[in-house]
Amino acid sequence: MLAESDLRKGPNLATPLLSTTTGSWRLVRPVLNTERCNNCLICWLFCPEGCFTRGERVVSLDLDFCKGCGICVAECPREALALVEEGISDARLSER
Amino acid sequence: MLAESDLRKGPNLATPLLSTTTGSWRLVRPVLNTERCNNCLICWLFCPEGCFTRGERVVSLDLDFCKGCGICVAECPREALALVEEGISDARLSER
Amino acid sequence: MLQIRWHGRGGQGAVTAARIFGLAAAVYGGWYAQSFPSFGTERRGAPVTAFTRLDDRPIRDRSQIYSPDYVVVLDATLLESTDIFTGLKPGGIVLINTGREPVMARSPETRVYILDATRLALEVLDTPIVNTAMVAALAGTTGILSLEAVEKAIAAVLSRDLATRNIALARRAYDLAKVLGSKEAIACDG
Amino acid sequence: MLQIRWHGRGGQGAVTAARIFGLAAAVYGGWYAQSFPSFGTERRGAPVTAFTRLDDRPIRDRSQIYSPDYVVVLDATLLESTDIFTGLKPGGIVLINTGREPVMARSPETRVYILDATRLALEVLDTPIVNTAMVAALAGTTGILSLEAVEKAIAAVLSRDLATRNIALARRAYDLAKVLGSKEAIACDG
Amino acid sequence: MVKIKDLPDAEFVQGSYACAGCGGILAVRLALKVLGPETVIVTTPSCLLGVTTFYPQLAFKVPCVNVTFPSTAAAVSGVVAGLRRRGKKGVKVVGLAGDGGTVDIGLQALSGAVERGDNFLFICYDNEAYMNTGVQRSGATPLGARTTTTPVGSLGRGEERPKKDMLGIVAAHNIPYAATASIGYPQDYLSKVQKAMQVEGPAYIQVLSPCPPGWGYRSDLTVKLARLAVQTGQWTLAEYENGRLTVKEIANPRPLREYLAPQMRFAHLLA
Amino acid sequence: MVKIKDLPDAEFVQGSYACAGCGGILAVRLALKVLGPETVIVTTPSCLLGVTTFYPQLAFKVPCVNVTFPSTAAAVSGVVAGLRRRGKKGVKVVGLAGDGGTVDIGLQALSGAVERGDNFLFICYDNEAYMNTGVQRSGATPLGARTTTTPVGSLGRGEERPKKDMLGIVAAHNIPYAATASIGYPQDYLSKVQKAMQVEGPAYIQVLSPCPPGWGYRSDLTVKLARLAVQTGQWTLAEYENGRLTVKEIANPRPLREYLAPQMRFAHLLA
Amino acid sequence: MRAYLNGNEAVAAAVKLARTEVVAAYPITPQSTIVEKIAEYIADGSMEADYIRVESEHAALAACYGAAVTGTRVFTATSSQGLAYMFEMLHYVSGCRVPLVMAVANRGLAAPWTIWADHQDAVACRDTGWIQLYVETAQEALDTCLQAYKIAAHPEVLAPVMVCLDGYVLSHTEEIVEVPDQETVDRFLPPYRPEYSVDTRRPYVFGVGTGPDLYPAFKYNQQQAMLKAKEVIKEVERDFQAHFQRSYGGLVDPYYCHDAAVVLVVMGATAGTAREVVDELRRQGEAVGLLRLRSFRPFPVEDLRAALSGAGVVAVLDRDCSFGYEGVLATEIKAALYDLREKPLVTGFTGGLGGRDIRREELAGIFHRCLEVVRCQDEGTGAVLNGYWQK
Amino acid sequence: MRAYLNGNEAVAAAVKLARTEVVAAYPITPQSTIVEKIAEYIADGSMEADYIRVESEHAALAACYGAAVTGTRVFTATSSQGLAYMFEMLHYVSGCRVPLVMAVANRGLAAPWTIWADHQDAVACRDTGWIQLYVETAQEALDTCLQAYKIAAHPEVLAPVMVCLDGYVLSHTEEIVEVPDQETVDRFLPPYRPEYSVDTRRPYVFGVGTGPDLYPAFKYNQQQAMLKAKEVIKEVERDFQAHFQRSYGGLVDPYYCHDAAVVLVVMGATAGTAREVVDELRRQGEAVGLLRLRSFRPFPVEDLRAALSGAGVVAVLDRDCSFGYEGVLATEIKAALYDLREKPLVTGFTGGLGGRDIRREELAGIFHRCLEVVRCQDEGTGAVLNGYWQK
Ligand SMILES: Cc1ncc(C[n+]2csc(CCOP(=O)(O)OP(=O)(O)O)c2C)c(N)n1
Ligand SMILES: Cc1ncc(C[n+]2csc(CCOP(=O)(O)OP(=O)(O)O)c2C)c(N)n1
Ligand code: SF4
Ligand code: SF4
Ligand code: SF4
Ligand code: SF4
Ligand code: SF4
Ligand code: SF4
Ligand SMILES: [Mg+2]
Ligand SMILES: [Mg+2]
Repeated sequence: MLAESDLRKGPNLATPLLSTTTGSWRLVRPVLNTERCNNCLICWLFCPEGCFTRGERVVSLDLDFCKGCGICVAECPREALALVEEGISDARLSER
Repeated sequence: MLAESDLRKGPNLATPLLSTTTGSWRLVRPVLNTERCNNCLICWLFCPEGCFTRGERVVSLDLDFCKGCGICVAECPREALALVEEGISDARLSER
Repeated sequence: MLQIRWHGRGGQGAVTAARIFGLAAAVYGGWYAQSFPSFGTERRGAPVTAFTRLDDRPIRDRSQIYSPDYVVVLDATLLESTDIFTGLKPGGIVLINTGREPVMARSPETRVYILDATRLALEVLDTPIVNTAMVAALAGTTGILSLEAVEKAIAAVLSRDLATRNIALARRAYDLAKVLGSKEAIACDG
Repeated sequence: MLQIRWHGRGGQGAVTAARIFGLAAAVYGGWYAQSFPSFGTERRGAPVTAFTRLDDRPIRDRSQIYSPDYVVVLDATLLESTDIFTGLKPGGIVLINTGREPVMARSPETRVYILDATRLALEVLDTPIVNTAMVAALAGTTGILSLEAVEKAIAAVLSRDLATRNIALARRAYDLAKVLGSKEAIACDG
Repeated sequence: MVKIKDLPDAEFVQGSYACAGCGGILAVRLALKVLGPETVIVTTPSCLLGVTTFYPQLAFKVPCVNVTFPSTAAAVSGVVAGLRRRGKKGVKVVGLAGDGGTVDIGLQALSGAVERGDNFLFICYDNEAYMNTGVQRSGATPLGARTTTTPVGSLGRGEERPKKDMLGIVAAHNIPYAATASIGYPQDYLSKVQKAMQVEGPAYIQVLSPCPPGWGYRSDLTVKLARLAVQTGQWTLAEYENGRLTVKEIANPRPLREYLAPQMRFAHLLA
Repeated sequence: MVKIKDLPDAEFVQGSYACAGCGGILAVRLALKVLGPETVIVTTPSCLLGVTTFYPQLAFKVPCVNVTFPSTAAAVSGVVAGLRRRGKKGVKVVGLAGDGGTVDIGLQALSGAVERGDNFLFICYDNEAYMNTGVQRSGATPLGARTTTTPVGSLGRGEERPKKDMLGIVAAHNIPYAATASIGYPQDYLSKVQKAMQVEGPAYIQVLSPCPPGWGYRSDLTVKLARLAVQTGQWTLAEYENGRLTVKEIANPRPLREYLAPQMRFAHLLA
Repeated sequence: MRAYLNGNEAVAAAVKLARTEVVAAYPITPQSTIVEKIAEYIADGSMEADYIRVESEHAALAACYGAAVTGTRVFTATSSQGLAYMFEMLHYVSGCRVPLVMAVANRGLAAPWTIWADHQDAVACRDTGWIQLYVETAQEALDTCLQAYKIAAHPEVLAPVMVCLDGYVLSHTEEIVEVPDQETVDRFLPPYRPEYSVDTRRPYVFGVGTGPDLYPAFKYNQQQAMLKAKEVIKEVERDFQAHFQRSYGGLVDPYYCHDAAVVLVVMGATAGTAREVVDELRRQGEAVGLLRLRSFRPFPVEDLRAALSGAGVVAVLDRDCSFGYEGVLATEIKAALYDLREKPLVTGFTGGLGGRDIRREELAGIFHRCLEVVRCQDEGTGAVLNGYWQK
Repeated sequence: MRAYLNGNEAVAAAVKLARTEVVAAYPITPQSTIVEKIAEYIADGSMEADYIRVESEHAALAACYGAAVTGTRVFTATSSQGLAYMFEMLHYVSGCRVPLVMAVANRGLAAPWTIWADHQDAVACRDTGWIQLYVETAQEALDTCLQAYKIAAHPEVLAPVMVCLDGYVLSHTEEIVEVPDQETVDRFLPPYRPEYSVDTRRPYVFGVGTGPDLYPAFKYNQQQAMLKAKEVIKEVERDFQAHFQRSYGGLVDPYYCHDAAVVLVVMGATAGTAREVVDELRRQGEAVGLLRLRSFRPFPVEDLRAALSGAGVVAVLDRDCSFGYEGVLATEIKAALYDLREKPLVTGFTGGLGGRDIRREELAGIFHRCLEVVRCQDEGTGAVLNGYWQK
């Protein structure tokens, strides 16, 4: 909740200010196979949520904001990424 | 003045409706020398107030709306038009 | 008055579920009804709620629903981030679409039912859209609406082609749920 | 309080005349003053009016001027289409720029003066702009402002070059008008 | 090609309160000779509205729908739709605005109407500033021109930006017909009005219409300056049709000075 | 040419409430990688404002000035002037709007700002409809697309008018730099952002940013469709610089169907 | 026909039934679904009309104006920012005496940005010369739109009408709506063909300019017509009642007011909730009542006086604020009661801003506070209520 | 320095003296000469500022807003249609708590078209969260603009201020104006540097969106700030008086009110004419007084109560009309006096619309009518006045 003093100066608020991560929106989740990854950075570039971090040899993945859109999976040229249903290990939903 | 019934329907009024002619604005006045006119219609075309009427042989001039702008005089290729000071016959002002 | 809260995610059809239920009740079920979305700016994937009110006299109350009699959850993954029990009336019913472990009710008075509507939907519709199934399931569990009313409402809201298949789904869900409703506590697996 | 109405045509500087007179009075003449245009949408050539109010105490009245003490006419052709005498106070003064026939006053109490300011202006400025001449002429005729005040006001309002020549014009008009003012009735020909 | 001789005697606007020598009213008078009595004017605040539709001086002889400054072309769309609904075929709907009402505050509405493909003609009479409010600059004011909001002083050098290319903008909308014209070239202008009127869908004409007080020149020079603008290359007579732009070439352009010198608004450039 | 490898690690927008797979937020995320932290965003109602600046979810890491829908570019001019007065050099001011906020209700303000020659970059993320309000048609909706205001029915055949050529319109303003881009071609897009940012004066980029719910497709196809649009000739990668327009040629265009088929908004065209 | 529609769908149904000929609108939440529905009707051939897809709300109203002066029946709809962006045109079309009908799905105004209901958007337009009718239900939204066409075009009124429905709470809430049949509507509402319209054989200038001599007279007539509209609204409701057997009280809609010690005044959907609260309190023996203001413009001074003169306390709930003064209804109701010899205490409450829910408990709280004041007054202590702001 | 300026020139002088940094405006009669003068100052190097030549008024205010959030002092000016076209932005900047100053050269609204003064344009914007100060003279216009900057930026106010001057009657009327020197102004008005502004090291979102939970609180604070402004306006005037030895009464400017049986309430330049009439009638022994409302927003309820409670009749002259109700001042003053135990009769007069001149005889006529009512009341007949409309 905002402090009284913030309210007084109107709807002008310091940013960023994130009350929630959006990871909970996810029904499916990308999983990275570091074996296959060749660090081409395509996923890093195309992830709308900025979930990937560049590494020395492979990218890594932080799912706090991942909404499970599947773009990274669709774009990865090496099939190093796959979608699995959130919470379980089978990938039923990702088959649709 | 408008009738009560006109006022009732708001500022939507039949047109044209001219309370005054604009001839009185004039300080100088064009005079036509029918001798020189060859009916080329340039004055008729260019007069912003539509003061000229086309005739068989020459144009004629109705000064009700003439504001004395001098365009007809300036454009007449035959010098068939001249400006004179309104009310008197000398053309002092037209010389400026 | 009966108040229902529908939980889903943006795009899953919770709002339509609330409407179909209301329509079934109001036009084909002999109730007065009112339904409305959660008035949010939610995008696809974000948790959303929707509401249906039923009564046997005209409904004039326009305030939000804080104490539902029934809660329907279209997507069990919501259980992690949302407190679906909030405000639930004592003795209220919770109906959850899940194929997994049953959920623990917050209070002993609450009856929680689960149903694997996703599986049903995949079977019947070939896509995991469960809203009509859950509408029918609520009707069946609680007995407040006939299957016929639900079917008519589906036919009125969805396009012809979609309606036919969703009615088939609704039927299956309704029948399963009727059995559920007659049970005491948690039952499962359609 | 003294109220002045200025008549001219759009583009002839009647509004500026009203202002210069007011400025001369207010800043250089020891009066309180107020000046304003006729608030119209008039275009060049159309008859316009402007007003100046003088008083020896602050002027608070904001209504229009209906009964001027003085009327100044910058262009005699206006006499045909405009009733310049409207509302003129009994005993009021009318000052007209014309080189032609004197004008008949409406009432015996009215004093009408004429002055060929156009000729003067053409002589001094080489263009028939008479507003500063008429300002000076009114000052001279009525004696309510000194020539010095008028000169300073002209200098303040016009650009340097224009001012010099207009001051010369004003001087001539003022001197002529002073003579006028001392006469009983209509006098003329600067 | 319009034949001057064939233009009707009738005047469809007369008795306006425009200044003596107003190029704008001349532009409208001429256009209406081609458009004829089966025309509806839709217009907006500008000198034109001020001088033609201020009771008790209503100077149009055709219906005239006045609307607010930002939305001329939107009202045009409404009139077009309404007349269609009423089954009134063959009535031309003509939006009429000054340059300010076209290239600045009215641009969006015009863009919308052109995009909708409504059947109308929009005439912008261009006097290169906001004249009705006292000669402030508009998007159509040419580089260097002095206006009351682009004054000349120790730092001010008149208008600092080039004139907005409205023909180009309208052409980018893929409009069926658009043209520039000048009241100095009436034959050309009126032929364009005629073409525009016959085209299916939207058409646009921007006609240079000098303004004696706004530009600071003697009123009898209006037509001369409208010609000189073209002859000195300060205004082009262009036409956009079937996706192609054609520009009338000026064989021997006259010296710019001839155009600038009579105008007070450019005096500082020549000083 | 921007090198992907050289882009910074830092994210300047993160945690938005955009839909999964939103092309718009990706367009903005990428642009900010090039623009960097010394950037001020000026934005307007649209999905973007809704998903990034709705308390308690404020997703930008750079200053963001929200303004009303019709006046994005006008506020840009104000920010530019204000920063100049405050002596803040080197801060880039970036107007950011959806297609509706650019080609319809925001067109006039943009035209004004470009005309003034202010130093700013305007990015239009183009998802070809009013998404924030529920997928109504905009001036940028392509011919034939179904939206909620261009429904398909016994008489309705989707959008009836071709897409407004905003690049052409902006180019007609004689803008120093303008370009179209697609999030499917990030190298091209980001190089254009960089160029635009370096240019003196106004610059404009319109970037195709597919929208899963608005277009009706599965969220993982966003980048694919952004590429297919170009490959099938439905979107061109063009650049307007020094008064010249260059368009990236597509050697072997792919069949249109590949682009249309995955999208519900075109389903009736293929039926 | 018994249907299950939300407020926006009900409005769209009315627009179709009224045989509206031209529609121009621009999307904005929560109004959009009205015109989406209309677009659908046109696309499926069930409604014959021109839909002008404008680029802004200012243009929407200008297009409607253009169509209206040609003599066609027109419609537009908007909310919040869109209504504000039309503001210049609002004054213009009313000044031109053009009988337009517009639905406003009420929503608060930015800043801060909100998409939820309050009445600030429409209330802030109360001087524009538009009739403003606020509805309580989807049914009333439909019925009022039909009435609006008839009121607006009444030759002694000639004023545009805004039909205001609370965003979401009405616009997006489904309920049972009786949709009248086309024949009855046709009997109730004849086609719109005005006395004069754009006609090359009888040319008019629409919207002339005029000077200080005549301007006041035009405005006087506009004001007289708006005052006359009070009668016409009632008359049209009687007529509506005769055709459709439904009515809403005309200008004001009192509920247990006659013997109430405390009367709550509200506009819009909140009235429904308040009715429940009144019933509850009446059951508890409290003399409370409700007055729903249906016509905000024209402002029903006489009806308010009649309905409120007997109360001890009038509690006014404003979903708006005239910043630097107070809630607008509170001000205006005080003024309306000013000349009464015996007047109730009037006290303002501000709530429901930016979509804040108004709960039964809160309304009951207002009644209780006011009842207490009445009791104190009876005991002669004369406590004064201070307006309460729902934060 | 004793100068001879019209109201618009006086405003321009103030804007320059205030060291305004960014100006954005669009031309409209009768406002234009304000910004033309400013353009001239900038062109001749006597004022250092950016002049943004916008393409509309909506854009003008948006540009001002953009500049203001960077922490610069800004100014705009408009009239009538221009103000109406800004309406959306008016709410926006006040909601964003941006301390802008705008001069409004008041003019009536179309339709019918007029370019002449009345108060409809600004009065119709009274809910927008702007402070509105109406001036009587060119001097007051200058002085009030200087005060406005200080009021607007007061940390407990943070609200934009409109300085309203009657079109033509003030804007185009020259009179004696004492122009203060720059040093004194600099002492009175320090540079504007707000607590936070656009800064890449401390990023802010200006104008966030927010839900039903918080929106009311933001609006509550805005309303509190507007109410607080009543004190601040008075405080700034005292401060101004100390620096410049001139003052205008703060919120209200009473003239012979204390013992008046009839008080006339007006805004703007009409007060000057009314003073003459009051003097005249006082000379004739009539107990009449004048109350000039200087601050229309915030509305000075307390000051009005204090000044008017003793009167028998309060005659309110409105140069505006809330169509379908009555003159706005009349309504609001009645509401302000509602809680008084002994209250005057309040009666509204509507006049001066679209530039109609308000003559001394007419004001005297109003006084006489009201005096008669007072006499009748004394005799116990209690005649009631009906509002009179100057046609
Ligand atoms: C919203 C709005 N802003 C400003 C005005 C004031 N205004 C009326 S006419 C005009 C200038 C018109 O200029 P232009 O369109 O070029 O026509 P011109 O007068 O030059 O012929 C302006 C600024 C207005 N009527 N409405
Ligand atoms: C004056 C005004 N009219 C309408 C709206 C409602 N509105 C908000 S966002 C939006 C659509 C934005 O479309 P676009 O600019 O294409 O962005 P998108 O949402 O598609 O990303 C609309 C119509 C508004 N905020 N202000
Ligand atoms: S796209 Fe695939 S291969 Fe490339 S970096 Fe990402 S995971 Fe690795
Ligand atoms: S699924 Fe989408 S959001 Fe998640 S990491 Fe991949 S691209 Fe990013
Ligand atoms: S321009 Fe001269 S020659 Fe030609 S018609 Fe006129 S008067 Fe005659
Ligand atoms: S002087 Fe001007 S107005 Fe008179 S006739 Fe000649 S062209 Fe026409
Ligand atoms: S100012 Fe110019 S455009 Fe306006 S009427 Fe006069 S000449 Fe015509
Ligand atoms: S609706 Fe489309 S544009 Fe809006 S957030 Fe979702 S994907 Fe992005
Ligand atoms: Mg112009
Ligand atoms: Mg979009």
